[in-house]
Amino acid sequence: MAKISLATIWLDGCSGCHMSFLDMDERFLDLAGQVDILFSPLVDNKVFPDHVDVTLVEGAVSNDSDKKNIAIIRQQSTIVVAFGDCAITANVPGMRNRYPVEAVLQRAYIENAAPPQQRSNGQPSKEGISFHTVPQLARMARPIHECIPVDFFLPGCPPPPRAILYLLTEILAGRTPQMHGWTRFGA
Amino acid sequence: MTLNIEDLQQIARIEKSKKDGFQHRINVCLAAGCLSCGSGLIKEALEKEVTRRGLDSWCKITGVGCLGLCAEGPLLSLPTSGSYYQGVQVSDVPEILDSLNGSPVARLVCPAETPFFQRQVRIVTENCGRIDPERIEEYIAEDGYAGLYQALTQMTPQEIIDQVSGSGLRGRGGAGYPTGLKWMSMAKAMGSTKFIICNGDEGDPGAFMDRSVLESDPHRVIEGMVIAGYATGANQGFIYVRAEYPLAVKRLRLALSQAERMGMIGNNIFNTSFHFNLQVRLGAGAFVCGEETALIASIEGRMGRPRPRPPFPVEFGLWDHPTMINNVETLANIAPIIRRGSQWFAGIGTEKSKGTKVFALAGKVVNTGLIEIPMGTSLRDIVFAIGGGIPQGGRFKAVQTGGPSGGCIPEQFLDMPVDYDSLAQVGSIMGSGGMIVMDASSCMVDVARFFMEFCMSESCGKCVPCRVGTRQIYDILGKITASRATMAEFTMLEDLCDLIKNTSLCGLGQSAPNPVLTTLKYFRDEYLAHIHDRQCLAGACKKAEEVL
Amino acid sequence: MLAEGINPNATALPATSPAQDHRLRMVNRTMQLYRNEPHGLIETLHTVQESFGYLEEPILRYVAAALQVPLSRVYAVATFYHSFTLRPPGEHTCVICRGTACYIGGSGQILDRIKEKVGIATGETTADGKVSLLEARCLGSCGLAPAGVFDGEVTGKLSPEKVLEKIGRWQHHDPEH
Amino acid sequence: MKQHPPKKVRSDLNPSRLLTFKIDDRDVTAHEDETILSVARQNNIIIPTLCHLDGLSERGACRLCIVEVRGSTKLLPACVTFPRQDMEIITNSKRVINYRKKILELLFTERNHVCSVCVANGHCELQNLAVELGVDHVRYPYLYPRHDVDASHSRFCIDHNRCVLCLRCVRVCDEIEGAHTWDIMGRGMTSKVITDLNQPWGTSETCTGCGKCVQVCPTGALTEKGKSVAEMSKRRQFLPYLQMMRGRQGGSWQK
Amino acid sequence: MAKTITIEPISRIEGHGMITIVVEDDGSIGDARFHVTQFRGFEKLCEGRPYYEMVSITERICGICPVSHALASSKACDSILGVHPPETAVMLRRLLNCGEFIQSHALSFFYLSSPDLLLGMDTDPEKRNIVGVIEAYPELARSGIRLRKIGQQVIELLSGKRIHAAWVVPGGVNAPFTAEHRDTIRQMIPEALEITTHTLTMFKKSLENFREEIQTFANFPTLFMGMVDKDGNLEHVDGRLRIIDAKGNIIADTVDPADYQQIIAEEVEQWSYLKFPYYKPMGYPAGIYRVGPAARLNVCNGCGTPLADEEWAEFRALERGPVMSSFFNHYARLIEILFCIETMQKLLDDPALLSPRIRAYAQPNFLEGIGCVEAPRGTLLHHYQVDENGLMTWANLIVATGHNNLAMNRGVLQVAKRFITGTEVSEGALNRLEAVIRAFDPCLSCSTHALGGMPFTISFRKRDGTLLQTL
Repeated sequence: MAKISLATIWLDGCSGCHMSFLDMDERFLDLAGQVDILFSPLVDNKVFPDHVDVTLVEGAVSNDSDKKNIAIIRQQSTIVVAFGDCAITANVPGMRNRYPVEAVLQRAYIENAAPPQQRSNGQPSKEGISFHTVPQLARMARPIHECIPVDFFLPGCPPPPRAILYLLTEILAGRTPQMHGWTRFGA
Repeated sequence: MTLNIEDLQQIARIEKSKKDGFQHRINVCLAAGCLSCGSGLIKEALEKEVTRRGLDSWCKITGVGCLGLCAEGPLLSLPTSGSYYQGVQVSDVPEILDSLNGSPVARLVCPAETPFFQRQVRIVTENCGRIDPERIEEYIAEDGYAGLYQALTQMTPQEIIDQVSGSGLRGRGGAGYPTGLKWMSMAKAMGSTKFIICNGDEGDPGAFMDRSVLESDPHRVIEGMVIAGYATGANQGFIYVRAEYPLAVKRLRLALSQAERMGMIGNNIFNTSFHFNLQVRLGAGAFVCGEETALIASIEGRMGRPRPRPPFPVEFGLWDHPTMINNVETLANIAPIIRRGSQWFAGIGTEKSKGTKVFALAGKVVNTGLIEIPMGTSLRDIVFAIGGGIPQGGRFKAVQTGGPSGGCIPEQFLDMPVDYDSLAQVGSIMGSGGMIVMDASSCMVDVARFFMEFCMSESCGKCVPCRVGTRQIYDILGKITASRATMAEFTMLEDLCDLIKNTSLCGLGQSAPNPVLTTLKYFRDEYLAHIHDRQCLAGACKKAEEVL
Repeated sequence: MLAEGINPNATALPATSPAQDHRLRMVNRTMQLYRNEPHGLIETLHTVQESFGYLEEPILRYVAAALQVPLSRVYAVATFYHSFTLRPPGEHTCVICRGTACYIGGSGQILDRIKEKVGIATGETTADGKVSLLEARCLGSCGLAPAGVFDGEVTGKLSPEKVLEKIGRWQHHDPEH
Repeated sequence: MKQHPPKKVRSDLNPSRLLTFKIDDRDVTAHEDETILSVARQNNIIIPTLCHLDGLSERGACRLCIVEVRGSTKLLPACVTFPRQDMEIITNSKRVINYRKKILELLFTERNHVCSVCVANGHCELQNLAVELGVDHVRYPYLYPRHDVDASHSRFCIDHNRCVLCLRCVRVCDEIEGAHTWDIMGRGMTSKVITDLNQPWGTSETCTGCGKCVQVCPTGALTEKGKSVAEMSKRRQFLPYLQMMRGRQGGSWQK
Repeated sequence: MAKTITIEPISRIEGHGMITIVVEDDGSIGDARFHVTQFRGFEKLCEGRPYYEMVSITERICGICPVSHALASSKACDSILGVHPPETAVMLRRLLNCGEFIQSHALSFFYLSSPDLLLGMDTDPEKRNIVGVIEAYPELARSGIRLRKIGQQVIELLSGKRIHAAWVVPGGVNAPFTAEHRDTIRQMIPEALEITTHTLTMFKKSLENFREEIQTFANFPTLFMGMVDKDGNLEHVDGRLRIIDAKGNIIADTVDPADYQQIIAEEVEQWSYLKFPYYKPMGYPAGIYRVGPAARLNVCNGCGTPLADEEWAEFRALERGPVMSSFFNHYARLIEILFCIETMQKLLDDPALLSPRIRAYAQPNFLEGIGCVEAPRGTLLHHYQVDENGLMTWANLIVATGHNNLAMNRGVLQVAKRFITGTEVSEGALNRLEAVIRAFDPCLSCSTHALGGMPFTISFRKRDGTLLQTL
């Protein structure tokens, strides 16, 4: 069995899928021998590698930086796996799509912040808030396959470890995983 | 009161001699099109002026139904001289009266020798623009109710059905189901209570044939219905009309009360044992009610949602009783067929599509209005000869037939004869007869989007493919017209069309993708230009800003 | 038998003035024409709308009880058909035809311009209650495309400018403005 | 209007005809008044359904039970189609399965079905259908409409975000309970189930609070209040029983 | 001309973040900021949802500490209902929380931080990860994985699912505990104890090697906040808040979490999606405080369990007053694991744990509810308002990482000043910048209810904000 290179990334998600990945427990030790984890929140690389065999993408696409990154991921990965419900359906992050972005920001940063008179910097005014340096929020959080073609879908919130293991094992063995029955939306 | 044939002939005689008593007659078009240009005021002005001049017994002003050439309204016709006036203003009235004995007012004359008038063959619209639709006597004077008399007194139901079958008449509502067959199965349906429904829910945008017929000659439809009732054993009828046609409703109601008074409907019609009741029911703005089962639901006072067929309405229809539904234009053909025989009717049209068809010609064409032509007339004749071609030297691009369930037919098929089967072959349908001409300035993707918007908001919402699928298609078309779509979405568009077509519950849903499918078939390059080159070939669409 | 709560006699109607009595009489007449049977519902709603201008909730309750149709069914029918409206219309109504011929003739642009300049979309009424904007599926006046209906009067061959001018006159006719 | 011909009373005097035909190449026998769906189920042939529920009238609206008939391109809904002698029905062709998947995907896009935080998670027919049909993602864009939750009733709650418009609630309320509190307003994508005059459920004068609508709802749209995520499972055994005891003919809700 | 350095993504943290450093013309460090780059809008998206869905919705804020969110949320819901959950439910929730602390602290220590601690801050970044540890210290890596697994298994045995279970509900929990599962957990305890004590010993020995880091990893005086029980001992689930100053004086005690707004307010900076809570009486930014493992050990009077108490005493002996360096969070984590194992043992011995009375039922009786727990990373507050039908009208969530936001920023500045000169940033300096963040173990997914994860870039910026260079 040839070693494959693996990247995992999370966009707008809760990291639960990554945790489920770790929930492979000791099986992770075996896997670590068969895959090179080139890029992941678990390792230190800052730049997405030029080429990766498999990339697991957790989370929805919800800001301009996600949009940029997901395109790079697609370009530089042979197989892209939508990893978990957020990547597949936008799931809970998508619940904000019912409201305009402005209202969502307003709630968190104006209504729920200290009243201006208590502020030292007096910055965000009642009229609105505009973030800089940080990525700008998209109008909606979207599933990744609405932005790029995706090869495999691994639903679940989070997907069960055995399903993740099965997917990776099949790919390692050069087979096409048949995900039917391994997991489901909201699992 | 019950009439016999002598009474009928008597009424006709009196009416004719009355008409002949006038030196001059001026018919003012009072159909909705001309009315909205002020023809009502012109009629009033003419009447006043005639009275003022003391010419009441010399010149008769009559309000009549549609004269056809709606674009040039208000229209007048002078049957005594055979000339037409177009674009008449109130200020023209004295001049018109002055010229009655001399040569016509040149600047108002509408050339009647044009193909627009010459090429038409009028059966359904034979009385349109010739009689006052608000007077039953005028209808009777034009052989009205003679067909009914003949049917009730001289024919058995089977003979009538044979005549209808023999005429080759097919349903004018769109699908073209042979009317004789429908009548036959209705006649055979078990049940002591049966209903006939006249479908006047003409919902296609751009179609107004039924409206014109109902406004211009309502008795013709009533007569057809009573005959149908007799032939199939039904004693109760409903005429379902759009509430958006207040004038048609008004005239129909008036006609009903007149017919009732004269005994054409009610008990013992023409002294036979046959009795038939008729009611008008109003639609309330739902395209889907054109679908038979939805229409039935609507008459029952419910939401017009179709139900799966079978069982068909001829078995389980209104209140579970056998029910037959015919289109306005179909029923308007019945009386002439009975009067003049099936052979006469079968002699008109093509082998499989008999008779004539009324079309509402509109869009980018010089002569917009109502036309009736024999089946088999070519599209080119319709658009260029009868329609007068594209205005301002524009270039013909396509003609849309059949409304939201139909399709767009490109230039290459201009020489195709218009009949049920040829239209179906190119992916469109006859539909109820709307015909919209489009020139080079129309973007076909945008046109498809327009129809999809229609289908989406008219979807009753019962079945999933139609309810959600039309919305998804509409969104994709929106993205294409905004030059924001990808090829993946384009593929999805085709896929969705296929889905809706094959899995929707009713005929409306199944045909909803047609405008997209035909434009995809014949104007694919326009779609691709929006996607690949991010431009609209017709220059009609605006690019949208990328939204995050 | 219907529940006590929606018995026609028990259903309270708003205090009626003679004028309203007249309007109710029209409704009753229609219902009687259909022998107070459920299938008269659509016709009755037409009459309600003609008499009252829109479908008021108390009248809907009244009609439901009289025709023995469930309340939810009455509401369902009233919202299924586009002809019915549950909101009082503005002082003036402007209906723009969206039939195919009118669309090809540019009725879409007219609607866009109204939205842009007057700030109302289809089905909405201006904040001052002066003008309601509606769309028609097809007025059947395709020969006059694009066509519209202004306070019941059909007008053909419209342009955005003509329509805006008309609406402007309605809006500013009020001396207060 | 009946959804289908009324069931005939079977007796020696009025025997219903027995038909033989094929489903998925298996020979089956049925009475002429049994739907393809019920015959298939008797023979353990699985056809997915959503708007169908034993004990309620048929609606033929969700289109998930479409089947093919050999020799015809037309697809027929098994729940309202009656067999004919020698008919050959195919319930599992690739074509049919593909269409079913797409229809299901459209349903998912229509409203906000967030399975992971749904009280019916794990007990939801929509979710199960996705598993059954192998739908692991939805190809069409989600529409994310804004819908409300009506929690005004003291015991129940309706979340329109999760409604699939199967109208089981409308039917059970009319046909079994006899209250007709529910109906469906609007049309197309704007359709919505309502109580009485589209008023908060808790203010409905006609609702008896029997909760049958909640039990028949296939998703987490209608729920018992206070049930936490994944706790809302439904009980429906009572339905055919009640239908029998109350002796009502299916389909009356349409009246 | 001042320049700015950006580090993005910050790796081996739970979420998305970015560091920017402003370098002045003379090469000195002008400013350093830690940006949280993702935002999910939970406070808005839950609007209109029934209160009883909140437990599961807020669990989705974080896949690492969903249990903490579930507990805080269910407690907020308890007070909306106006009920006290039955004693068994309280115990079961506490047991569940122990499982979470074990798995989460194990994750932080072994998976995310051990590469720095074992392989050194300056090793090859290609190797400096859990896989590198597996290769270099297979036994330790395995025991780390085992320990996390034990924590996760406790959660699974109680709630049926390791991540995002729906077992905790308003009013209690929804399924009783079984003797069988209890015994399974009992069997795991010795191994967990073994791993923890062994690791603690090893860690303490290695402290020598990290003198410089200890000096600079957010080693400055601040306030500390944490939850304590009625005796002032360490408490994670049901207690009151205590705040001490940098000298160790208690400045606020037995604060009912429901009154949190009297002591905490939140400030917004438009360069980060994570808000900046501060101690209200002292104002912003003077009211800087820290939460988390070390803070908890700083504020409490002890742990209340024998082994943990011993370790606690040793820990507190590191300094005269409160332990200042955030580096010691690693240390505190191990002590808390010990505390949780001991607490578990105590709970498992209580026969009341198996009672079927586990849930209190009620309709919403109050329109507002506040729930507070100590999450592995620090104090977690859920504040809900509902309408009379129980639908959410408003929510505010303050997560652990939020409390630490001011301190993390100051920590980044401290490290930058010590390890960076000019725009020439060594790999090791870069890593230390991240490591200081890592010491807080910021749960950026939590913060991205307000934050989330394209991990870290460092960017060099001019004073006016223009980007010069990104690493």
